[in-house]
Amino acid sequence: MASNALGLFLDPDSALEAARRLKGAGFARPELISPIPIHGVEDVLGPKKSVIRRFTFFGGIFGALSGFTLAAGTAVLYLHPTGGRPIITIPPFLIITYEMTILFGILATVLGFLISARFPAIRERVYVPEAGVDRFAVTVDCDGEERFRRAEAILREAGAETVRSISEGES
Amino acid sequence: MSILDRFVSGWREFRKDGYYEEFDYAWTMTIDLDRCTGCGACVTACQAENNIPIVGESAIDKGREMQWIRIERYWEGEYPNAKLNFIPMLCQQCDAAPCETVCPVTATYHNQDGLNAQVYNRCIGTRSCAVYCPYTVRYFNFTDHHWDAPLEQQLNPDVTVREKGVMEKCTFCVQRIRQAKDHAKDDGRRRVRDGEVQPACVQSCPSEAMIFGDRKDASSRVSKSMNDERAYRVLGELNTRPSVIYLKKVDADAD
Amino acid sequence: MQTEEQQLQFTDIHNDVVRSLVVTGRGYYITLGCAIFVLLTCFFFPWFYQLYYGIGAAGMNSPTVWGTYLASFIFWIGLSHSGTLLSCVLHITNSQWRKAMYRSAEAMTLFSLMVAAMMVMVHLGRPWFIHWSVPYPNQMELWPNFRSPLLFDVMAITTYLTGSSIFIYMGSIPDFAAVRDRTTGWRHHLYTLLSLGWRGTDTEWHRLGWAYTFLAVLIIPLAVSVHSIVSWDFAMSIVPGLHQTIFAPYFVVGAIYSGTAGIVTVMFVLRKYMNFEQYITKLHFDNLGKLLLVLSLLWSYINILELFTGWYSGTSTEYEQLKYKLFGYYAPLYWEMILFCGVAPLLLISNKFRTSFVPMLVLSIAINIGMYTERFLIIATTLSRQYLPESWRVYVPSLVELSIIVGSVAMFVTLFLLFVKIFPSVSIYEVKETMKIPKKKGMPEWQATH
Amino acid sequence: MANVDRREFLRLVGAGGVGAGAGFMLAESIKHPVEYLIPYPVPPEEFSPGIATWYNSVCGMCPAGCGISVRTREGRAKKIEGNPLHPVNQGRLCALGQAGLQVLYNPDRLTGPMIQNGERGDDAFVKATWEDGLSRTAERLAAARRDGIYVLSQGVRGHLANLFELFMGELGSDRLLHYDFAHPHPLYAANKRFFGEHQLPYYDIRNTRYLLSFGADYLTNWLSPVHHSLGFGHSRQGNDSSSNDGVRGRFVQIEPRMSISGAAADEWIPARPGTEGFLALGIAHHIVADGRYAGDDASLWRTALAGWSSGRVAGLTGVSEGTISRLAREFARAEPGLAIGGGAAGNHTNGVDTLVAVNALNYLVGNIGKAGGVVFNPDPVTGGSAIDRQANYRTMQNLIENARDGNIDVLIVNNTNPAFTLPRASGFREALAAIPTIVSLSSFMDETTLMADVLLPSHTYLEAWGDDMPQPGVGFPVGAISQPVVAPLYNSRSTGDIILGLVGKLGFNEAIPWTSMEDFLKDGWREIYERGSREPGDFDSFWRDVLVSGVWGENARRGGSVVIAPGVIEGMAVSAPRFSGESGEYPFILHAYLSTAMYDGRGANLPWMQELPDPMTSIVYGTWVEMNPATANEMGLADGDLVRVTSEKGSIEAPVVLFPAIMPDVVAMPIGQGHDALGRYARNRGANPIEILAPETESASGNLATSATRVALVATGRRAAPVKTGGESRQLGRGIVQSTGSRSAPAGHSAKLNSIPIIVESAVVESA
Repeated sequence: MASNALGLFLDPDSALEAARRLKGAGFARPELISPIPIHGVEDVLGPKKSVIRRFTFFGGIFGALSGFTLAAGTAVLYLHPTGGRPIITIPPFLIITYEMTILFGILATVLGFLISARFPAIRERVYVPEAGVDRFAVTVDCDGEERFRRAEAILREAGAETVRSISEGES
Repeated sequence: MSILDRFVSGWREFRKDGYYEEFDYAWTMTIDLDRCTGCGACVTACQAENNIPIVGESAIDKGREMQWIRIERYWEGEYPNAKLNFIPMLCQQCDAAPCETVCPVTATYHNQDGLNAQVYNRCIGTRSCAVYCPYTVRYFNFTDHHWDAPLEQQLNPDVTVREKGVMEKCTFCVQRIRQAKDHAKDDGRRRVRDGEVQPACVQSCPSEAMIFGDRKDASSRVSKSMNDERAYRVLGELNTRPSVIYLKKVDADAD
Repeated sequence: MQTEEQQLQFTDIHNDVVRSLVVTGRGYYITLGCAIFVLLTCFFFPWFYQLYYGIGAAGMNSPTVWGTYLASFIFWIGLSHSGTLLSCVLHITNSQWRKAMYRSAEAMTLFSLMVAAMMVMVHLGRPWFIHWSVPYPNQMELWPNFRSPLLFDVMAITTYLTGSSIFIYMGSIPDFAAVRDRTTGWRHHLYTLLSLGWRGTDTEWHRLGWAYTFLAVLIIPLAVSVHSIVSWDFAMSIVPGLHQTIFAPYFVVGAIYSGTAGIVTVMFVLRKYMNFEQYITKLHFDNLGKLLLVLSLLWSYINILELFTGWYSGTSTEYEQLKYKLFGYYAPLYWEMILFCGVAPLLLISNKFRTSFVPMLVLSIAINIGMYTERFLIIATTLSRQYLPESWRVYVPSLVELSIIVGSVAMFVTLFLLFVKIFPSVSIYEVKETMKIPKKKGMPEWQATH
Repeated sequence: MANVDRREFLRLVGAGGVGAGAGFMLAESIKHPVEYLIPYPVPPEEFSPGIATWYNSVCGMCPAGCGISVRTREGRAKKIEGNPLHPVNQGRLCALGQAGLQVLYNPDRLTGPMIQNGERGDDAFVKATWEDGLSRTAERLAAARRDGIYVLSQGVRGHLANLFELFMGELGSDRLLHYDFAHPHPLYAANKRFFGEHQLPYYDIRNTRYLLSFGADYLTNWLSPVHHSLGFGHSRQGNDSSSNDGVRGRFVQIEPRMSISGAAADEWIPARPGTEGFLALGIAHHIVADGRYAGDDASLWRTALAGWSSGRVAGLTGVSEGTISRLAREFARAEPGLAIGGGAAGNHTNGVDTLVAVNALNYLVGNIGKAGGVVFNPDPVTGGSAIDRQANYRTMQNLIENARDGNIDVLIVNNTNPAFTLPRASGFREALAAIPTIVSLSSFMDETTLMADVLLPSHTYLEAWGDDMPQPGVGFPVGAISQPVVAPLYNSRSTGDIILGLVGKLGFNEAIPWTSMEDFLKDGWREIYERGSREPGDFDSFWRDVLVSGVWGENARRGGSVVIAPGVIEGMAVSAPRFSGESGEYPFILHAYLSTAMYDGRGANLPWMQELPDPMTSIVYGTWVEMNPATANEMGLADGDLVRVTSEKGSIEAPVVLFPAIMPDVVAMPIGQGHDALGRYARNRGANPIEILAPETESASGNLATSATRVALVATGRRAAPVKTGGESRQLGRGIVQSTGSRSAPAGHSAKLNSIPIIVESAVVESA
């Protein structure tokens, strides 16, 4: 049965400290749960690569293409000469392109965020209500009694307020 | 022919400036201000031909009169040397019409007759065309109009009656042009003969101040008269390239 | 700020916000009731009458076919301009004072955009065909005219609406999560849904940070483009007084100007009636005041510029235009606008003025009245002085129009009132970030409530 | 039928379904009968649905007698256009003429015979049958004294006039009066005095090079406006068949208030009201004095005109000597030049003198009988007697007195409205009250008809048979047939048929055997057909041709033999004009002119005419007072101030309009509005200046001197800005109406004047 050790801290620094020690002790990557973004997580647990930027970029490209295609394509589909201008009129179509670029850029960014952060969460995951308010939690998954006890020790000496064992789905 | 070639050729075609120049006709009207007496026959002729509603006193007071062609009057000088100049003002059927570009739903565009067409059914009433028109010759249906029975029996069945919320304007009596083209086709002619079709205003003008025709036909009366040295376009500096061309009033005592 | 926040704990902001959501006084219901009543009687009733009778119910006439409806449209679009835009700029420049206020500012954007969209419906002659301005495949194979500045509007505003609603939502996901377990019943389910199962792991925080920043970067140019495009509805015409290159920057500045003033108003109300005194402080008003001052100077500059170019052109069209604006039928309105938007804001030079709440409120409202006048004048003074003097007419708004203006305000208020009960109107986590890290103390009382 | 709204359309579709046996319960609920879609259940073969049918006829809106061709669809008149074959209007038509449709389809038409049931004037009529109405009238006629029977008709010509003559002959009364407010009596009198002509000549404006118009608004309402407009246009810019070889005609208008003709003229010269004659004589004096006239009676002229030195004339008229001599020179030099007079100039107490003096000018430049001059008309083909039946103001006064003295038993009024077009001071309305029986044949409930006892509504001219011989003609005999273009809308009858109906009732059948106007007309035209000049053929084909073309004419012009009545030269003098009212008490001369749209008021019930902006002021729906801005300024009056216009005989209220081209001591008001009857569009709108006119008569012709009333203006302190379609009336240097120096501008002129050179696209026409 996969269970997690959970340590609640009163301040982010000791939580980070605990995380570092756990990592050092060969545990799998510990997870921090906090009411506010904690700065310097990367330095402790190693940098994270985010795919969102790619989403945004390609979303924008797609938007640009579809924008111009929409404007020019529909204009050619049903010829309506207006104001003595050519059927495909560059300047106005560029404005459409611009707007569509941004629109799709935004949508793609959202998509990227949802995917990379695995939202919306379909199944229940380890969740600590206290960490929603003013506690800083460190969880690390440890199978078996003695690994849990080791983790507990590390957490306690890092200054955890409480340490408990939780399993997936519990909250 | 590969996709690319077709794309390129298509691109070339659709990038051409002034696409309308390839149209069959370029209907044009010249108005000789030296002949115009301002009598207003054209105004009534237009009202009768095009089912233009009787809007009533209060509406006109609000500034909502409906006259596709109106006589504008401009005073010059003071008594006893006062002069009054008349100028009939109607949709100028511009080739580079500002009203056409602004309509978000293409309710107004340049049609095969080189006319500035107004599609009543498509109009959603943004009224932007009226704002963009420097000649303020577009008229908006601020409400539904009705004809006291039996006045409605006079309505011209060839012209729709416009509902509220729709923009309307002079069409060069497009229904007459259509008819003339049909006749031409029936007679197996490729084109409408010069003088075969006249808008109501031209047709009624008592002093023959107006000439209507196709300027693509160099031999037509209108082509001749638009090359008169007196020819000019109202607000020509705006470069909307109107199809209505005025001939200067002659001031015999000037020069 | 620091002085006030010394004793503030994470739990306090938490409780305050949750209270603002769940605890509702009679005052709120009364206000909401009034707002809805006004909305129905002053907006929907006259509008339905107009739908039945035709645009003739408004005071527009032949040269002046645009009127207060379009003016309101521009006004509301303008108002929408500081919320998200400001919030984005400040987010990227990572300024701390933004955090307490940006949520409600963004809400303002959202709702004024909605009202603006509504004004378009009111403006149209045949609103039941508005879908024709949306590009969708149809058996007629008819598409909107993408060369039309009005269609740029459609595109820009849709994008802007999408963007800013996404932006405000993303920003509040952690807060939804935070209030999720403090609420019960339908609220609990709602927030569970809205928070997408947010836990607050470092990964989630990291992703959110990135996405949020990207959005901000995308939305800034968008917001600028939106009001430029709105200005092109006018500037792309050849009407003397509208056909001006300065219009795009003019409109953008005006928009941010009125928007910022709007924020001041909203801040004041939130602070007073939602008891956020500790979070919305003098500092915010001070900074907003400075911003307002800069904008008002910019605005005056552009106005003077416009007058000068008009006068310098020397052409009859421009010149008559100018004369009419300054001394014509609408002249009183013009000078009122100058007073409210050009002169009065100079008071902001004084620190004391900026940091005193009520005067700021008054000024902010004055500025927005002035800005509405500006939008009205742009339409009324130009269209009634077109090229052909024979067609000159004066346009006087009808009662229907005036009441719809009032109604649109009510619509905005209604939406906002509903918002403050659903959205945490102050960003919990960002405010927490601005606080000092908590010291060790007894169990927080929230556990007792379990 | 146009504008079927959706609901109505569904009903109609439903109705169709009924025919298909959808069950008749539905039919009960359907109010619209199916044949509403197509007016005739069984359409006559001359039209097929969707194809327009054209009928040529004659316009009945004013006495000019233009030919019209009416476009009908599914049996409904859709548009009136000019008949291209008719020599008077040659396919053109004025606004009023085109509005004739709204006479036909006017919502306020009388729908059938009615009988007064209650006090006269309070519109208490009850429906009656034709039988009833006719027999009632007949017995009144039978009972009446022979000379107690008056028939007061609008000016009718051709066979209807003949029919009236016959009818009156049988009745044994010669009290047949044709009354038109605008009938140019002074012009007739002047021509009679000068040329001994009893009818008007044809004024050839088309070919003239110099038109000197003394107060004649020839482009709007003087004689034959459409014909004159054609002439004007041609003389101005000629056209392909240019007979004035490219020389641009010059037009000079002499009148106290600028009319449309004044605006169109090259030169507008304000002369003191009533002194136009002096000016004419002054010019004549110049021409003779400069020896430009070389006739053998030159000496006579010299003596006759001796007293009219330009110095004196300048003093009298307020036109500078220089101008006078210039006009004289230009007029004499231009060959041909033409002088016309009428309108206000003729409607002074010295009108005939003035017009005689104008004729003298024509004589002196020798344009009589020449192209571009004064061309005498042959006698009208038929109905010429009508000319002498025209009632002037004296005749009407005579009628009024007779009525007062109880000498009138029966008055038959045919489509004329003296109650509106006679001054209140004439006492006509009161006189009507004294007449025991009044029968009106009007199609509308106008002011006069309101006083009638029996209403026998006549067809409009678009439903009736008739014909017309234009008067004045165009130099050769012309006749035009007026035929019904639509089935009668209501239970009305044509005037002719009503008369014939009375004939039947009175038993005049052996003298007047016809039973329908159509037959009478046909027989009449048989005579015309038989006028020897035509090669023998069968009448029916001739009749058909006339119906198709709508007009008939023959090439029988009169020679240009110039005979002037003896003693006219010696007697050449213009008396000083008289005005009612002291100039101290009444500082302004009231210049009441016929409105472009309403003519003499008959157009007031036509919505199109109400909405046709007045060409000079762009005002719609109303009456106004035109004032010189300077004068108004002195009096502290602003545009739109409501003033009370008071004459010795009454007062009316109207808003002030600042009019840049009117003399300082003249105020002008349009005639036409101010009805208290005539239907929803006309009633209680504006004011009627005729009401306050003093009953001054033109001394020679006995016509009402409509320009001889002085008035005072009093500000009421209220404002009532007239409704107008125009805004700012100055160009502000925007070059909207541009003008160029002279006709012969250098080539390539336009390119310079115009930012875009106008070029003709390459031709793509096959030789068809």
